[in-house]
Amino acid sequence: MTVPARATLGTASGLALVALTEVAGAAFLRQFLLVDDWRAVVGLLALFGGALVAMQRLPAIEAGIEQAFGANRRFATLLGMAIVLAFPFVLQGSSYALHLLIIAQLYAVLALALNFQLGSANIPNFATGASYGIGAYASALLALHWDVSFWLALPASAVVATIFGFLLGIPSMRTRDSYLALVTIAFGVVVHQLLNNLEFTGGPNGLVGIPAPELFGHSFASPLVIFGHSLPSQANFYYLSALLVGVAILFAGRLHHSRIGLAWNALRADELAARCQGINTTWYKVLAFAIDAFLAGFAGTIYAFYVGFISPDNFTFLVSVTIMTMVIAGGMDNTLGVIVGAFLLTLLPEKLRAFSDYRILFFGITVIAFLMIRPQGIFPQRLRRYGG
Amino acid sequence: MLRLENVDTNYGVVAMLRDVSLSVEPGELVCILGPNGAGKTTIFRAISALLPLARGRIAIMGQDLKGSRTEALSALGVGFVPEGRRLFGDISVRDNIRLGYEAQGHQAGFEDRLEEMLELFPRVRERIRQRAGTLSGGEQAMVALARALVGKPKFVIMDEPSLGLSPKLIDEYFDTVAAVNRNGTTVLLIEQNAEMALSIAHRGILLTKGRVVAAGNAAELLGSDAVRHLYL
Amino acid sequence: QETVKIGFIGPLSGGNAQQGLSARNGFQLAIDQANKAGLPFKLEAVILDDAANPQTGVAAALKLTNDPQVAAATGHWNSGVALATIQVFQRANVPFIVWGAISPKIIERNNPMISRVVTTLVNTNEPLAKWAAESVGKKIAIVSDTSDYGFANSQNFSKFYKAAGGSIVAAEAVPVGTTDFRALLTKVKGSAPDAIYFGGVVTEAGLVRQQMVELGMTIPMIGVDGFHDAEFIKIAGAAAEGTVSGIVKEKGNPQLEKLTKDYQAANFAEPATTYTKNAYDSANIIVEAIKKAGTKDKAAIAKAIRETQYDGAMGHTSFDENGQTKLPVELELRTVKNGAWTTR
Amino acid sequence: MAEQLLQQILNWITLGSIYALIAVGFSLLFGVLNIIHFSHGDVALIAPFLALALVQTFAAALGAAATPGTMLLAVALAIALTGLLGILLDFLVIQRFRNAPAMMALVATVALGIVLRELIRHLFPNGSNPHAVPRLVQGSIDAFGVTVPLFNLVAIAVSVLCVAGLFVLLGNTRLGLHIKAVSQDRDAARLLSIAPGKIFRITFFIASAVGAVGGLFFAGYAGIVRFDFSIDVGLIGFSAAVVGGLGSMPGAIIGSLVIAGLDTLVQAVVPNGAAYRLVFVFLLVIGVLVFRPAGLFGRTVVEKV
Amino acid sequence: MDPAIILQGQGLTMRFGGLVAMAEVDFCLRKGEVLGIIGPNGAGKSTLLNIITGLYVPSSGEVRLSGELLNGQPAHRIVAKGIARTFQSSRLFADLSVLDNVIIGRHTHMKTGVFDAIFNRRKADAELDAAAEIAERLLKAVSRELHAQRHRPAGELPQADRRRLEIARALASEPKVLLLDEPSSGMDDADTDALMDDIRSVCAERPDLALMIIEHDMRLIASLPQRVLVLDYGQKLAEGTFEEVRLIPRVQEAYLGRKGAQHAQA
Ligand SMILES: Nc1ncnc2c1ncn2[C@@H]1O[C@H](COP(=O)(O)OP(=O)(O)OP(=O)(O)O)[C@@H](O)[C@H]1O
Ligand SMILES: Nc1ncnc2c1ncn2[C@@H]1O[C@H](COP(=O)(O)OP(=O)(O)OP(=O)(O)O)[C@@H](O)[C@H]1O
Ligand SMILES: CC(C)C[C@H](N)C(=O)O
Ligand SMILES: [Mg+2]
Ligand SMILES: [Mg+2]
Repeated sequence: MTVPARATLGTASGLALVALTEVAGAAFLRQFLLVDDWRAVVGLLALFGGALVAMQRLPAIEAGIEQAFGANRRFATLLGMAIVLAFPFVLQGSSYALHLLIIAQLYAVLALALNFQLGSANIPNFATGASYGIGAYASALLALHWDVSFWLALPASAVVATIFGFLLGIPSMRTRDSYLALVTIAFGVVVHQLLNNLEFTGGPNGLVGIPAPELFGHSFASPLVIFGHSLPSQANFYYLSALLVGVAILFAGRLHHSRIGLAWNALRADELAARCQGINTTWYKVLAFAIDAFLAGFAGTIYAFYVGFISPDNFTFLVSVTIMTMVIAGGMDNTLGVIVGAFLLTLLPEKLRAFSDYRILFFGITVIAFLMIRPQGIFPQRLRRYGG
Repeated sequence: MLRLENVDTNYGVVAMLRDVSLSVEPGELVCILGPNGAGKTTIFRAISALLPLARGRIAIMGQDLKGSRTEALSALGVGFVPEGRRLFGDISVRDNIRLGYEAQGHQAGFEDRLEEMLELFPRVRERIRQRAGTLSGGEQAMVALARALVGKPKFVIMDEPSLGLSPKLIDEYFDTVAAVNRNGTTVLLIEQNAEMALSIAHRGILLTKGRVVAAGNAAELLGSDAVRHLYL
Repeated sequence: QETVKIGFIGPLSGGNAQQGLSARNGFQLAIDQANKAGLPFKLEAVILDDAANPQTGVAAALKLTNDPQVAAATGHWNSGVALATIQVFQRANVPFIVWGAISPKIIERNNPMISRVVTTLVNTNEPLAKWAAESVGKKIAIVSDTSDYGFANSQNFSKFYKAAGGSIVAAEAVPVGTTDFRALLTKVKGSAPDAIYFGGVVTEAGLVRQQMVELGMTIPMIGVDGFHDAEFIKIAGAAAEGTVSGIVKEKGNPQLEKLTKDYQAANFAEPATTYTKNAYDSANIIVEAIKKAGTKDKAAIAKAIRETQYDGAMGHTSFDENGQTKLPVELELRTVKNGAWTTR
Repeated sequence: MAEQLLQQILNWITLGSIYALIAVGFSLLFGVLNIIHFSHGDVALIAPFLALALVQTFAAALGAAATPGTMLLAVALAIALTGLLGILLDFLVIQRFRNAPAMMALVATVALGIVLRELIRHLFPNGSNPHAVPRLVQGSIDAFGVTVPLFNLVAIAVSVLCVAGLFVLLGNTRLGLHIKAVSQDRDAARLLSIAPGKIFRITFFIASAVGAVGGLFFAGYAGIVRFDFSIDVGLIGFSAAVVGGLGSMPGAIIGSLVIAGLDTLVQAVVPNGAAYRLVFVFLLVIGVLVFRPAGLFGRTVVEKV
Repeated sequence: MDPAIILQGQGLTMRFGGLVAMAEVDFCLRKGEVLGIIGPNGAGKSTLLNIITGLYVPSSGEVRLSGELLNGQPAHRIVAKGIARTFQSSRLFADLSVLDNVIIGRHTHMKTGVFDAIFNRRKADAELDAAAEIAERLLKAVSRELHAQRHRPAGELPQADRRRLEIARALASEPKVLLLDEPSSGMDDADTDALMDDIRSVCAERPDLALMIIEHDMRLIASLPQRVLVLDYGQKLAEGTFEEVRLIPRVQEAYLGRKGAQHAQA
């Protein structure tokens, strides 16, 4: 590779490339969120598919963009944050678009959580939906029965979810592959069935009337006014979930670039060889489960307080499968890929509403098609780089 | 038996074999030598139709390879010992050998041939019911050879079969290969162990960086500068 | 001419699609007829899928409420979905009528925007329980599904039945979607009940009935309107004979007859269900309210809905202070005779 | 009491036998051929829809109600067509993921399951509703005070035959050997005159056709079929195969009996057990895998390095 | 007990079902010593390594490292105590870079936990960077060519380099004992020579490091180990210097064969 020559990619053009990519991505997202006509939806999807095909055919494009981002990491981050902050203002006050963004971000967190297992360590886990549910129920119960505020329920429910994550990790230590997958499926079903049948979880009715959070006297149920510009109340949760995505990205980055991420990767590549490098594979597997559950617990809490109502139907096996699809279609062990996957798969079924009751059919077909076009995921895994 | 004419192959955009021509006549024992990464296995893959040619042609048992499929070659009377042996790890040793027998179009008479093979490799007899994957490296090499030979092929192509064998076994292995050849089977032997290979071969072909750099009579080659330079 | 949009949400895909699609057809029919009848504005139906999933439902609700042209909406068969979306409609000030979800929690509090045309199961279980205690026997086993509908049925029936002097010898619940009830029925058989009360809907009811007979249980099966459906007889087959269902009396109702005819004429792919008329009436109630209150002021439309006095396919609909329909319920006992539901 | 017990045993064995027909397909594909195919349950439950459609077509063509003869023909055709459908799905979708990481195939086949279910819903007339499924075998015998429908006996017998047949096929035939060879090393198999494509087609046909038999029995036993039954059937069939040990045919049947047994037991003994049946069943699944990580009949091999 | 003995095995027996892969084998390894293990295929050489490294639990017998009993300890803990190994057929982390492979070899020398990784960025990064630096140095020392390829995925390396990388990865854990299972297998003669030089320089740099090498290449066995252990059918057939062992008729018969014995002399 001609790394040294490219590394000096003029900062000006590098910056421009980064800015262009991010702005183009944001513009695409905005357009996709706001279109309604099915022709426009199909057109945008085709555009996306075309971009994937181009990336597949001409790896140089991808490499160039990656290069630019690598060289201008700080600028890319700052610009990204600015775009995230400004985004609600360009949505024409659409609460629907904001809602989709909130859900997409929560799923992004869930997908990043699962990525620790699936992407980094190749542990199939079909119970992320269950951890999500445990987090949601734990916080809702705290709020409803003991008047615990959102800000306390948030960490508390994450701890509860983590404990369950550990519990799930224990039977999972001994099994592998399809067997391990089944253990997690079974766990997910058990949790769902218990939520559906136990009295204190409200049975199939779920829990109603979870109060909206408040911060310094501002209720998250009321519109958010910034510099005299009023945003729908969803904007409160948009920023909250964006923050959580930020935290998850930070977690992902830090763990990936540490002994822990390396150990997970080793486990993924060859478990036996990993043990022979001194890696306690059992512990790292359990750890992956716990971290997955921890982040999923956060997402669950935000969901519960956002919608104000939760029921077992929110946390089915299919939810776990969807999260898994996000990770895989997006690109295992690639943070950006996983987030893009989460956004794509959250927005897709909504945008396919234009096809009325054929939407689920088209959803299935689209997922299969994307997997076929790019079997390594939208943004595949990258090698680590060290120092300068 | 085998003829390669001006063969080129690529791995993606990287060129591997360049203008390779060689032939093996009936009854011959020919060896292909070369250092690591010379392209020996690539030749094996090209001959067995596992890798498409970028240029040139290959004929095996008088049949043009173009349009032939890998799975049709064994039935022509060719036995393969691929690099790394590639036994079916979860299948018993016996069934591995049996697959080799049936691959060459035989149905009946397996037991007798198996017995002959076991006489050739007594160690395998003790392991006959074991799953092939649990065998030691050397044992696997013997099973791989037995699997290729059990169907009485006219032509055997082997890619580094001696890898991981103990010194005594290597002796025996080469003796076996030489004996098989004396009994009329043509052999193409891909090897790194130049001295050993040339000691039993009629002819040798030396490959480096995807090109044939020397070829000729085994004895000549053993004394040649090219081989000395590379090996001794 | 001004365009006014009216929303419909229901399960159009997934396991409850049969209810959602038949209701959607009723809704569509009502809108088409209203447009043809000539209005000062043009109605446009916005039909969205909730896939029986709360999350999808909330997205659908937000999509509707976000569109300023949507004057009002009707929706949901699943209580779980309705409970999640009513807050959206309430907060966005968009009038909303629930056509199929029956959980009591939906109208527990008065949300001025929310009304409901479907009756709850309390109304039918009470007289049924009395009747059962008097003329069926004093020992009944309950089998219900684990949905809120099944749960509420089981609770209500057992309360009224005990009050009427009967005793519940077994109470079992099964998840919706179960197809094999033999193990459970074999056990219930052991408690020697005089009848089985089934608290659930069509499919499971049909299977329970069929498998009861297969296991040689000769006792009757009774229940409320959840399985009063032609489909039930198709599923249970000959075993359906003698099943009793207590339903809200459908009095000789010309609107219903007209709807049945029009539905057939419209050639929908899906057969009509009970919910067809619910959604049909909901749409008409909304249209009437808009006619009265104008197209702009949603609070006024909501108020007009609450003041509705409407004679529709369901009967006479008016709402109480929480928005629940006051549709008078008179119990009608129906039984399967010669392969059809007939009044006893 | 004794009658009740016998009745429950009959319930148990019948249910277990039907699950086993689905489970063996999973076992064959996942365990033997090393193919991840999460839509196997969906394929299996296409069969009853095909059979229903065929019965109707025949009836329309003959202008008369279905006779047992035409029904049998329809069932046989449905089984064959489902087998072919398995091949088609492999050709269109699954084979593209042969060399991709296992997770890709997993997600792709889950999506494929969604597509199949939605296709039935849209293509089959009135596909969202359940459809009554008549039983080919009517009548019953009375034994020990229990009414035993002949249908149950046929289901049990067919299941035992199918599983035994597969067991023999895998253990004692050339085809079985070839399937194993292909699953372990495709290139090496080709060097030994085994055409992987053909083996994949045959295996998909067998797994799907046996699954179809299971789907037909399942629908017949339930009395109805609906487009989304396959979600539960698939999950239980997969669980049974895994609990038994993927790749083991006796394991598939034992796994099915264990799951059906607990299911029956819980419903028969635990108060309101039916509501909690899945909780118990899946706790058992977890329990079994904790103590036997490769299933009841799976081999835990010490990796040789 | 001889204080110089670092690793010792006594009465090691290993059964697989009915198969006795190893029967009552004793061995010892001293500080700074190179012990060669030879024997026919299937003699149990790799099995011995697997027992020592905790991958197999012996049916009976015990292994001690500096007197401490290792039996029953999990593999990862044995590494931490100072035993590193390579595999007969190389087992690299194929989709990770060459450098990452070596850094993972330093796992037992890193401490970063979840909290440090997330909240104590400076510490975690410093540790990883330090590990990367050590890894680079190691790679350079083992082979400059390999070092040049440190950012390629390990799976793309040619055979000889994979072997070297495995050794580098094993050395990264700073072991007291290094176990090599057929390091030269698949290498041509030139590469084998280079490998021998590599091993010699490793030994020279770490005078205390004890090595156990399984090999079938008699040139290597003749020149590197001080002592050789011959296994056959899971039993110890002979022990001594290669010069001594080579002459034992049983060894020639079972293992070396006539040419092998000659070859080794050359
Ligand atoms: N699938 C592949 N894709 C890309 N490059 C490959 C592939 N297979 C082999 N190569 C490269 O082609 C070259 C020749 O490989 P080949 O396996 O033919 O060598 P060889 O002579 O058999 O070596 P050895 O003695 O190590 O077996 C090597 O540099 C190798 O890295
Ligand atoms: N996990 C296992 N299961 C069953 N048998 C095994 C297992 N591991 C090793 N064996 C058997 O133990 C014997 C010794 O094997 P081992 O691998 O130790 O031989 P080796 O001396 O290393 O041979 P080679 O030089 O060929 O590598 C062999 O017969 C082998 O089949
Ligand atoms: C059966 C229906 C009347 C009730 C519906 N299942 C609900 O959730 O409310
Ligand atoms: Mg090679
Ligand atoms: Mg070995």
